[in-house]
Amino acid sequence: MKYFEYMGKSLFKEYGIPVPDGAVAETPDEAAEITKKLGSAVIKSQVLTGGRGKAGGVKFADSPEEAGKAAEELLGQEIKGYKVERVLVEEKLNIEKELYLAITIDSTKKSPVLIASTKGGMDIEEVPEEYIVKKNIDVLTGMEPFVIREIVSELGFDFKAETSKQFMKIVSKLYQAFRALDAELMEINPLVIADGQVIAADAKVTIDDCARYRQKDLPYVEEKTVIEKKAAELGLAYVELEGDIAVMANGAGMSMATLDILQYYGGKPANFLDAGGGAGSETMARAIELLLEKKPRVIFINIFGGITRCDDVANAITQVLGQQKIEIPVVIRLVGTNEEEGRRILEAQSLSAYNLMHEAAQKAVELARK
Amino acid sequence: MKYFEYMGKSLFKEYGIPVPDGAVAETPDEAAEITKKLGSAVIKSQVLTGGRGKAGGVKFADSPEEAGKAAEELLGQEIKGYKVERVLVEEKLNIEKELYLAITIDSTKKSPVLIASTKGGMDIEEVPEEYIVKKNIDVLTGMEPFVIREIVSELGFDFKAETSKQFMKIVSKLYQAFRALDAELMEINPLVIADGQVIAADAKVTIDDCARYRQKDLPYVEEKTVIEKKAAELGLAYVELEGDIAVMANGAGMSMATLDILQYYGGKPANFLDAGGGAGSETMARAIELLLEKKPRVIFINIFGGITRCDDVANAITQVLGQQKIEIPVVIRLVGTNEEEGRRILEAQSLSAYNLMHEAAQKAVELARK
Amino acid sequence: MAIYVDGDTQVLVQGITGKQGSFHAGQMLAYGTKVVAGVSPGKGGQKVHDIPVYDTVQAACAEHSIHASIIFVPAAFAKDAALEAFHSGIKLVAVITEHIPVHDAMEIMAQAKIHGATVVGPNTYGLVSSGLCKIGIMPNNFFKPGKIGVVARSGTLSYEIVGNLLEAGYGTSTVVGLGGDRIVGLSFVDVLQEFEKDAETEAIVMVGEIGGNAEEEAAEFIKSSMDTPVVAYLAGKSAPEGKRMGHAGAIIERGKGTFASKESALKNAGVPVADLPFEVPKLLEEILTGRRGK
Amino acid sequence: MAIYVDGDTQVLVQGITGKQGSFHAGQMLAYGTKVVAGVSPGKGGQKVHDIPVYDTVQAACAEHSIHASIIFVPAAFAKDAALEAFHSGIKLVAVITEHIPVHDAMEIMAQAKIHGATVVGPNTYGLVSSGLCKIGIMPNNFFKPGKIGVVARSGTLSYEIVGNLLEAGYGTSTVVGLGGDRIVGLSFVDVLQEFEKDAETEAIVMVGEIGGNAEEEAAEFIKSSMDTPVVAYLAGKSAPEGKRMGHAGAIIERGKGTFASKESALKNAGVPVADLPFEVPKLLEEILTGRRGK
Repeated sequence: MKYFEYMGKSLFKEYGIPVPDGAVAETPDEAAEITKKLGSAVIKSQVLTGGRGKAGGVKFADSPEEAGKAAEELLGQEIKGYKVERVLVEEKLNIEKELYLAITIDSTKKSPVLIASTKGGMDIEEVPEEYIVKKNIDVLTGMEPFVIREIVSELGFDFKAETSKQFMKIVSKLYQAFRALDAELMEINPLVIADGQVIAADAKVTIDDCARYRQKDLPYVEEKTVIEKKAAELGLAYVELEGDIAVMANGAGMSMATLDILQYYGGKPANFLDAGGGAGSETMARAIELLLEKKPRVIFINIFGGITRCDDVANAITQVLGQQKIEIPVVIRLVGTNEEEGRRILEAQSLSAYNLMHEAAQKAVELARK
Repeated sequence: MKYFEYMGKSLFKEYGIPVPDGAVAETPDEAAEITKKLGSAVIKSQVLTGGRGKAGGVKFADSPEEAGKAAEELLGQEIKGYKVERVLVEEKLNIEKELYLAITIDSTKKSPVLIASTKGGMDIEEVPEEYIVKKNIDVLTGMEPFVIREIVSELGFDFKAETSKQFMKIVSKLYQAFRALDAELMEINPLVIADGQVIAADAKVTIDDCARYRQKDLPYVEEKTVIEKKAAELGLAYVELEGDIAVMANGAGMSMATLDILQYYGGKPANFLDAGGGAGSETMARAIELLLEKKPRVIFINIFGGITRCDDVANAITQVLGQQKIEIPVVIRLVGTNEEEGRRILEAQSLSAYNLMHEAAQKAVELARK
Repeated sequence: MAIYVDGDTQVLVQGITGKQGSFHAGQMLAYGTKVVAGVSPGKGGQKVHDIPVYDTVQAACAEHSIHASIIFVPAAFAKDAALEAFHSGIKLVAVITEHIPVHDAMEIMAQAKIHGATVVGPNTYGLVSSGLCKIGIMPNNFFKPGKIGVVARSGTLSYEIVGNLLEAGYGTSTVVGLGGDRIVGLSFVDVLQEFEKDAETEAIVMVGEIGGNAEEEAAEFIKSSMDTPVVAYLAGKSAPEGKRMGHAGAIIERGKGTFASKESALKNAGVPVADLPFEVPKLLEEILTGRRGK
Repeated sequence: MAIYVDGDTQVLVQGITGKQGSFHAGQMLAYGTKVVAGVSPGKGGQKVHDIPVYDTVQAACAEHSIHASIIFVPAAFAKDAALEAFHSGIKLVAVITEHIPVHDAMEIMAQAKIHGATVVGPNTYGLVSSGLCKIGIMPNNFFKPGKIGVVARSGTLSYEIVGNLLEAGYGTSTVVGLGGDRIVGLSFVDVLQEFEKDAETEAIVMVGEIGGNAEEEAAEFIKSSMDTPVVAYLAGKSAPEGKRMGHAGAIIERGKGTFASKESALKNAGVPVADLPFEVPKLLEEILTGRRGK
């Protein structure tokens, strides 16, 4: 789950990482009001995407009036498809230097990795390798002081500088927050030096969805469409797409392959829906109902039972078909765990299932063209 | 540093380990007052030694009057040489079962070790081996839930019993406290089951003196004599003994060997004083002054310089002798780091030093006999 | 022959009294796996499919010689179950559980390294040395002995491929599911390395998907260090950029881990890449015929 | 020959710009130790006795091949310094620092095990392979090459013994200070094991003291597994029971770790125990003569 900048900064503040003075505003009046205290201000659109500066999403104001005007221009605008519903109004910083600091997950090394650079403010991928310090952190021992010293040394900072000491504290606290909050990413770009103070001028925070059960104090940010949200409530992964063939498969890889094969035969999938992970027949019945909400031309159910049982799938299908009249064709492919029983359940309702995925996919594409 | 039971219990309470209702009293009136709320009470002498029950240090009272009387009897008494200055007044528990639970340091395995037994209430060494569960804890990962389950399983507890669940929580919290507070020992004997509740009926807590710098919130308990305290303030280890030869040596082993050799030759050491660890000449001068406070017949200084430098020792001796007139003989043995310089400093004040420890010791014993 | 597990492997099921655990313990037994014990705290003394259940792994290990464990416990308790297995000296642990917090997964892997244990998963269907030992949740009937090794990130997609192979007359030596999460115990390279050492694996099918760079690393390893031929299938060609497709690992970000980059890396390493799952046997046939012709 | 360190051992000094660090770096150099680098955060680029100083161990290791480190940093930072050394791959770390919290010491030892490092100390004078390499704070002039191995818990007491040996014409092969704390890296058994393998160590002097059970364990090991003769001295015979004598390890509790139990265990293992330090050479002479006579 991605957080808006203002939320990330509020978490930073909680963990003792300095952030600029400021507050979030939902109206131009609020923005003007906040600016009264700040004097002059930066007005930053709050959207869950990067590159907002280049897209005109950040404005400057030297008075409350200007701030109100800037907020008015920004609020309601779309930036890369995301609507601006809030702006963050912050003090202008007298920036001397821009650094980059982030902690994220390194899949290859299977550990947290800290990335830091003296060339902040730009996309970290555009910074030449020699300016980037990458440090894998031992997840069992954490951000030990010596690791921070190694980072400072590798960055070429002066150990005795007051700003180095502040930087070291920020690294320690950022890691603390990263671990305590089950973060997938905590990025500060730029981390600025302004008037001798090291301050997080931006905040990108992503929290692990799987850890939500133990992070109950964290705010929830809605990134999903209505249907995606309903799917999430069922514990299923759903992504809306543009086509007309509604798809339910099990397993992320299998679901992707299902889309691939439909597209290969010229079909257009309406969604990605992974019903994997041993969802019971009740959940799957709800999932099939979800598929209907987008009014597709065909429903394609492609199940290779493993932890998912074919009898559960068959029961789900017959349950939905028994409850509501469905006008569109349902193409079923069903093999794997408890396959025979699944087929028996379908046959009892005069339904049949394919054996081969590509034959079923071809049939679904064909029906969608009619 | 050892804690009184009431202090240990207050720490337990802080960490969520259930303890009996009650409070500490320094007068019979206070004890009576506390008992008013409790109805009937146990009055327990607060001393830094075990076996207080057998020594008559625990009494029962069924009314405030009885409690006052019991407290009056206990307060001021001596138990194994320790004066009772406070009593802990607690609710009487309806004890169904007594368990033993402790966490301490295992020097051989270099890790914390949990010791538990279903035979609580007595000296753990008297409990047959088969009733004792010993579990070394990985200090890096801590008291993981599975370790607690292993303990419960080894103790033969019923997993589903409500008291087992309470016990598991107590184990977890005790370890948490043990680690967070830099404890050397946290012992609950007995840990009782009373009216279906698992409660710490006693508390023995010892905190690592070396960690005091980072445990500033913990109370300080005075176990030392006046001189021992002064030595501790100088960062030196001092133990009062009964003899008449005041001893300063460096290194604990060397200091012990010095006492051994004095005793071997028929002498009686007045103290143990380890001036090791690179104490400077100023500190050592203070240490020598301490030795004089007990009015010994001889002072024996036995230094083998390593991290301790002989010149520092010589300077300390000449400084003290220069400041005050000392009536008793000072026998010096001085070898090791910067030995030549040390001897030169002594010689400048017409002092001399032995080379061999046993010769010096013999001399000291001889002088003490005069 | 096979890799990781064989007919002598004795298996523990952690979470054996749960719905999934008991069902799949039965399925594993039916497959012929030597499931010798199960663990479920508080259920010690019970039996599931005649398998004795213990309260702790330690207690199970005291009674049985256990070589591998399979974990079915819920996500919130999976880390603890894995550590429990490591601490009792079990050297192969398959974690079926999905939705394990990524920080827990990192801790599991760090501990596995300290204890010298191999972790399959999490969020995996497990692994099976066909005809010998199945430690996982895959349907029994598709895994027949043969000479093709299979390694995949995704579960059902492997079944699909394995089903296609079987249809074409190819049995499998060992089939390993790496798991769909961002942090998993085994990489393609780890498993390819084992297959390369296995004399009876004649060819390998690698089933990748978009996201991460494990396929690119595998391509490099194949190019530099492998003699056994490899055929690949990659899922996610049609996935729109930036959309998350269920797996944390399957996020397309910053142009890395795209279908194109994986496909070109593999082709560059001499690995034929199938367009559709059912084409895999054909590519395999071609590469094996080519080999035999040499 | 010698154990743990020899003339090729290249040494790092952590905390080299402090009072003790710089003094003993000089003393070690004077002894002939190859002190190749020092570390002191914020002092990188300076020199101490012409030894280059770095900000981090990592930076020092990038420039030098370092085999061992000696730590002089204050107690509150000693754990971090030790972990830093381990993480940079240094396999022998002598921790001179005293008063390290016992919980920190436990963490140091747990990490050392993971990294395969040997820790001498904490609260030790270090170790010296006489004439070859001194990593410690012992006075230089007492450690002359010879064939007697010495292992001790206490520092100055070892010097005393080594001085007596020298007086009697015995040089030392390696002298190891285990350290006076409750948790230390090496036990008597660990060091005896090394001495037993060392062809040039003809006899061993073991200097124990009351508290703990390390001497008892050593006695058992000597009895079961050693051929090299051992002579012992034990301090603390006169210590009153229950009084703490400076070392956390030297608490007499519950009748364990007493002088009597240690003495009888050692004698039972055929180890002569000296009453006074200066008697050690005589016992050594006797045991060696006996051997040679065989």
